[in-house]
Amino acid sequence: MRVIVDRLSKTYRDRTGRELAALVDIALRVEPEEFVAVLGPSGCGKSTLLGIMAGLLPATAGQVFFEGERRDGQPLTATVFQEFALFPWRSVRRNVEFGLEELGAAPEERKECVARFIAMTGLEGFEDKFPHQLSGGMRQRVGIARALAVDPAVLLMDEPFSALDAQTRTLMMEELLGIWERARTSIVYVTHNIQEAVYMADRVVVLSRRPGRVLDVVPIELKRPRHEGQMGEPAFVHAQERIWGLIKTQAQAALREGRA
Amino acid sequence: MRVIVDRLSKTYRDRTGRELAALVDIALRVEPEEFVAVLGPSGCGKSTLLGIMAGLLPATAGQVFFEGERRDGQPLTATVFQEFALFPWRSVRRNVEFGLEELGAAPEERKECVARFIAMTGLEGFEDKFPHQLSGGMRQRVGIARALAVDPAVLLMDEPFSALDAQTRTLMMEELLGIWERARTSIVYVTHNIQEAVYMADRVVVLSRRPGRVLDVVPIELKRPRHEGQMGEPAFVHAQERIWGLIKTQAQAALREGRA
Amino acid sequence: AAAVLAGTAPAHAQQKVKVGALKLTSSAPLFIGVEKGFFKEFGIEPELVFFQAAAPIATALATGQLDVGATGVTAALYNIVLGGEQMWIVADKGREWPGYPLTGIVVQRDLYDGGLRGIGDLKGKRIGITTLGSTFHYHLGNVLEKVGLSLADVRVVPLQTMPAAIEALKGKQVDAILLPQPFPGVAESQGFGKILFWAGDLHPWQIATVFYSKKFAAERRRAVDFMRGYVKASRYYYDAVLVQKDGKRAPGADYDEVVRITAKYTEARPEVIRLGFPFQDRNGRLLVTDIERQMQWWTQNGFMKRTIPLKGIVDTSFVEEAAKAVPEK
Amino acid sequence: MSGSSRVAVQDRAAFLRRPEHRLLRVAALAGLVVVWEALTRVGWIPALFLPSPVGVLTELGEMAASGQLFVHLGASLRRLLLGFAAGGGAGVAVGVMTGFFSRADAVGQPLIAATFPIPKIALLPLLILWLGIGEPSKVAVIALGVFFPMAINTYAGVREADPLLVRAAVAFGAGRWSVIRKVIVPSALPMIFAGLKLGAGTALLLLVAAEMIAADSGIGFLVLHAGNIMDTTKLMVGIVVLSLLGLLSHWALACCERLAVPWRHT
Amino acid sequence: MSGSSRVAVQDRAAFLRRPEHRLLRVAALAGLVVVWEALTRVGWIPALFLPSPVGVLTELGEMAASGQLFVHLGASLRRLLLGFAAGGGAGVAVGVMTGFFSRADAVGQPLIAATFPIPKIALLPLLILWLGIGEPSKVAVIALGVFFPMAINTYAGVREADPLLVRAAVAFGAGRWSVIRKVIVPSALPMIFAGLKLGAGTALLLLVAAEMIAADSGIGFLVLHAGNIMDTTKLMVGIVVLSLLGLLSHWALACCERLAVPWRHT
Ligand SMILES: Nc1ncnc2c1ncn2[C@@H]1O[C@H](COP(=O)(O)OP(=O)(O)OP(=O)(O)O)[C@@H](O)[C@H]1O
Ligand SMILES: Nc1ncnc2c1ncn2[C@@H]1O[C@H](COP(=O)(O)OP(=O)(O)OP(=O)(O)O)[C@@H](O)[C@H]1O
Ligand SMILES: [Mg+2]
Ligand SMILES: [Mg+2]
Repeated sequence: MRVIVDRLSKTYRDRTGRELAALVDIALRVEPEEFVAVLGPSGCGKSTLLGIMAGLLPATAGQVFFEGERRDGQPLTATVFQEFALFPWRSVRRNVEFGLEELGAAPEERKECVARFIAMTGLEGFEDKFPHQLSGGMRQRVGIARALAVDPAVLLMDEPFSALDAQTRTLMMEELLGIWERARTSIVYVTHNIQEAVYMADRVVVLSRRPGRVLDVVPIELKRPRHEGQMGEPAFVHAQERIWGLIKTQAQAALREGRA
Repeated sequence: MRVIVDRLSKTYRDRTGRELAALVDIALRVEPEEFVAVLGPSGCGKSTLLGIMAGLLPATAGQVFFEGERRDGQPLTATVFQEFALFPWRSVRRNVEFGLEELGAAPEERKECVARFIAMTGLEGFEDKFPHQLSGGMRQRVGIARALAVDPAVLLMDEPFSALDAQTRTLMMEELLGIWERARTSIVYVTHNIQEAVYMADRVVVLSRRPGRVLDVVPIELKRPRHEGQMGEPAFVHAQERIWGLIKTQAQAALREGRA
Repeated sequence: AAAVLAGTAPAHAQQKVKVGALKLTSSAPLFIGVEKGFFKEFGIEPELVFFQAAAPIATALATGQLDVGATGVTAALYNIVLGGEQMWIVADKGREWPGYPLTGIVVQRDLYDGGLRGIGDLKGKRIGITTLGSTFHYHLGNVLEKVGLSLADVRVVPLQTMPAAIEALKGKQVDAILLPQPFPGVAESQGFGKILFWAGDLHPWQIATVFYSKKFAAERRRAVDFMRGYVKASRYYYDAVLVQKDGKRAPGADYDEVVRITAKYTEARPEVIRLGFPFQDRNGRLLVTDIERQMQWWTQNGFMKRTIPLKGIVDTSFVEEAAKAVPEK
Repeated sequence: MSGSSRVAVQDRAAFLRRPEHRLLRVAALAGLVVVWEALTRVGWIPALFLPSPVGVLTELGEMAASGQLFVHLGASLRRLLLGFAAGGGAGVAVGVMTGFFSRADAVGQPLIAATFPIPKIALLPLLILWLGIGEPSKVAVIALGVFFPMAINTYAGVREADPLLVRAAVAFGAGRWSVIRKVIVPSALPMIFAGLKLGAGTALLLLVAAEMIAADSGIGFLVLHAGNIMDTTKLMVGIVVLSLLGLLSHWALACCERLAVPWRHT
Repeated sequence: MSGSSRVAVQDRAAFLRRPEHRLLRVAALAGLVVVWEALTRVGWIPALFLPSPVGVLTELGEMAASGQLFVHLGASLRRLLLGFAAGGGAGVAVGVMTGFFSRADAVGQPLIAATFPIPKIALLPLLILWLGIGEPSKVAVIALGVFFPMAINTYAGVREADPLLVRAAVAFGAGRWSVIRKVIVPSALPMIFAGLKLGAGTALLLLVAAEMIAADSGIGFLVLHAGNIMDTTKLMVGIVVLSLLGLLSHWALACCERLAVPWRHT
């Protein structure tokens, strides 16, 4: 499905009535089956953008549309959260099942579907464990399985691997690409890691410091399936440098002001 | 001060009596004013090792010694935690003051010292904010200021920047090196990021998968002060590749077994 | 004759009469009436409903949850009627009476030994009772008035429960207490208290009565039938435990049975029960004038806003009719 | 709803937002009074059992005018404050000790569970024996009542304290008392405040029991005495005053909480 | 301690560890009985007011042998369970509603604060009026007592639920009822259990008040009646049984909690 973000703005208002502009006039498109990374410094409004796309936050101005074919009962979006956001009182199986329950799927259907995504995310043997019994990497697999299980038109991922250690992250990124090749949904992937964004995405949307505006959209001209070897290719290095150029001054200024 | 870790082993025992070996026979030394990185896959016992050094966990076998000159009232260690572990009910100033209070420092002395480290870590203007009002980067500065303020013989850092975004992390690493040049304590720095370890440390101790053993100790032959440019130097790349070689098979095996 | 009478009331025979009472010795006539089947003889099937305090009995009666109540008359009862909830005082259920130890005035042993012997000596003393507005409060006031004092001349200390009151006496927190048996006996046998007088010797009065709810009183036949059983039980009770000869108690033939029945219902030890069977009229007749005096006293002392005309609260016609109808053995 | 189409994203989390509804807050209480008045008007409940608000207000006015009300109020407030302070303090102390020290836990928890259900009224004789019939025994009844909710809630709060923060404190040299004072107690504050709210209610509730002991003034005495002589209007005045005190203490505690736990309310 | 030296690291967090002390748990209760026996032996408290444990145990044995005890126990347990279920259920429901819906909060919180301090004994006339003198009014007294701690604690628990998890649930299509059932209630469970423990104690405490209304069996009745006829040994038996019920319910709730909140106890 195609996602159209149409001149979206978001201003937070706190209890005392003070206003804080988080996003200003964001316009972007995600084509069907496209992998778009959203990159920007801390606090620029990435999570806010994803929240609005997921219908978890009201926009102040503008709108988000979804366009295209949709199957019966298929949800528009499903989200993978940075902090995993698994339900501690549910086993792995029941966490993965959650979205299906809410969609009202029949028990057998749920069971079958859960089994498929547990297998796809390499969680076999952990079905009856609780989240606190799993390592970070395993937890985020549960988060991904939960999101994929509802078969969303668009998968929203908010820094899904940033709480993982470097080795696990590298391996999980590869796996996610593998899963995506099979599942073929559109993905909006929020990150602040440039390498990660370039390695995974078809296009990288670079946001400015708060209030977030679109600085640039960088297309990544690398063949798929991607592999570690491509990180040395000029297209890769070029994209990376171009993005770092856009970001660097922003990040330094932010740090100086104590925001990062 | 010199730290001597002497054939240290740690076995956890849970409520049901099951045993779990976390560390086996760890031996290592940290020379005065040395910056040692401890690197290993998730769950290999890095935090356990640091906890024993900090006196927060009892060892099952072996011991940790501190050797050398120590000033009156100087604590052996201070720790910077991955999750910051700031006290939410204390302002920045009072968080930094915490260790000094426990050492029984006089109020004026405390005030002066707090002011110095707040300045050193770039926290001026945020003294009266509470942790929840700060961004991740600012929070970890408070964590570092709190640890430095007690002037420990050895500074223990447990993945201090892994919860920060990539840009902030890079900048904070540079700053930490700057602070360390000035403060000149020994540092034990736990990380799972190879680049980070090589960039910062004098030596990198590589641990195996659980149960953690010392796989190798890699000396980093790079001049100080370090800068980003050195990342291209053969010594840097060589060290990085050597460590990745030690780690890679371990990480993959771990992931296959669902531990990471 | 009893059988005939019972046969005349088959219409009501099935319906139970709910009687609210306390599980105390003073309810002995009711226990006897039930246990010996005196009510049944008149086609009444009473169902005893036990309460732990007098107030809920009056409430339950006023709301029609009970047909009959049998407990002490307190300011609360009068105020309920004053508040517009009609009920009728119909018969005697216990009196403070000379020669029948029930409520005792107990003073601290030390004070007694120090010469406190008369009611007049209580002036300025702290006197423990259960609650203000209780029968004890009324009683104390009247006893004091006998010697020209008033409640204002002593300090009345409300202690709520009887164990608390006796504890206060023992701990010398109060100088005297006014409590019913077995408490005075216990105080004296433990040595910290001395029974100065039995209050009934100084001021006889109608301490407890039987009341009818408005609804039950309107069912004239059943109300009278109930009263017949009650009169019969009262006589039995009187003859068994209340008869005196030359100022001495003269236990009747059924004394032990009454003790046994009372013990069964109150679950108290027989020794304790023997200490105090309250006096009650042999035919259950009320001291009507005393009711009026009580209301006047409560009104004077600020516990009632005004008195109730006697005909608005007392109806002796039931007991009179019953007393005539029940033949003597 | 299969097929091609254009759908705008809906805000699905609207039901989570919590506006303040200040007006409703007042309306609720006003509503209570209206329902009460209606109940008495309709005549379902005889005036004896539930006097009308108007009657109660009149009586309240009279009692205030004669100064009688303030005598009662003053006497009760003293007892409440002392009892609340003593019971609350002891409850927090015991809750912290049993929550923190496993030995204290082993000793304290069974004792608390065993003594909590002992009816306070059954203890009155013992209290009179030990503390007399003056103020101490009255204060003790209230303190006893406040003690249990405070101890139980504080215990739960202590057991929930973040172990990471405790370890951090120890890493910086904090001993057990420092840990308790600087980590455990602040962590447990939200639960302690829930306990305080419960305790305030319980204290008011127990005022009646406390003033069973030889009191001749106080709101509890008023309620008790009016109940004893079935003067239901006065009884209602007492209950209304207790309710108002309940509201007041709830509000005061909510304010205190906002001040004492600033890190959770922004 | 300046100068060069070799120092071994000490484990500074030893005081944080919590061994189980099973023995101590039993010893504490045994100690209580010993102190009690000693108190009666020394004679500070006359046997009349505090009978010796031996005497109480003998009486308890006799009452058990005659079956009388079980009649009382059975009657009370029925009331307790019904009242606890009704009050607890209502308390959780109201706590969840007021914690979740801001409108319900605005209406409910002031009403709860205002009605909590109303002494249950003052409500007896109304309860008799509405519910009669049978079981319903007794159960209602207990339910009322359990309701408040449950409502207040549940409210606090709901307000503490992690907003992230709530958002996650909504992101997966959960509506308000799903959120409440699947996120809010499980999150509030620890607080709900603290409330249940309080509620269990309160229920036992109120048994005495409940059985003031036309009861002729039950532990509360036993306590009241024994006090009236000055049978202090029986009174003590009643209190001991209440205590044991308190211990039992506490232990049962702790077990339930371990089962119901498995994710926090490993
Ligand atoms: N509920 C809120 N009320 C007020 N301000 C908010 C709220 N949520 C977020 N903000 C502010 O809006 C800005 C954008 O927040 P957001 O979380 O979207 O940033 P982000 O790009 O996801 O940052 P990060 O990389 O740290 O996750 C920040 O400055 C933040 O402080
Ligand atoms: N209290 C405990 N009881 C039992 N096992 C524990 C305990 N703490 C840690 N472990 C186990 O010991 C092993 C080492 O844990 P540790 O936290 O030291 O690893 P780590 O290297 O710091 O991992 P990470 O990179 O994820 O922080 C892990 O397998 C962990 O599950
Ligand atoms: Mg974010
Ligand atoms: Mg770790």
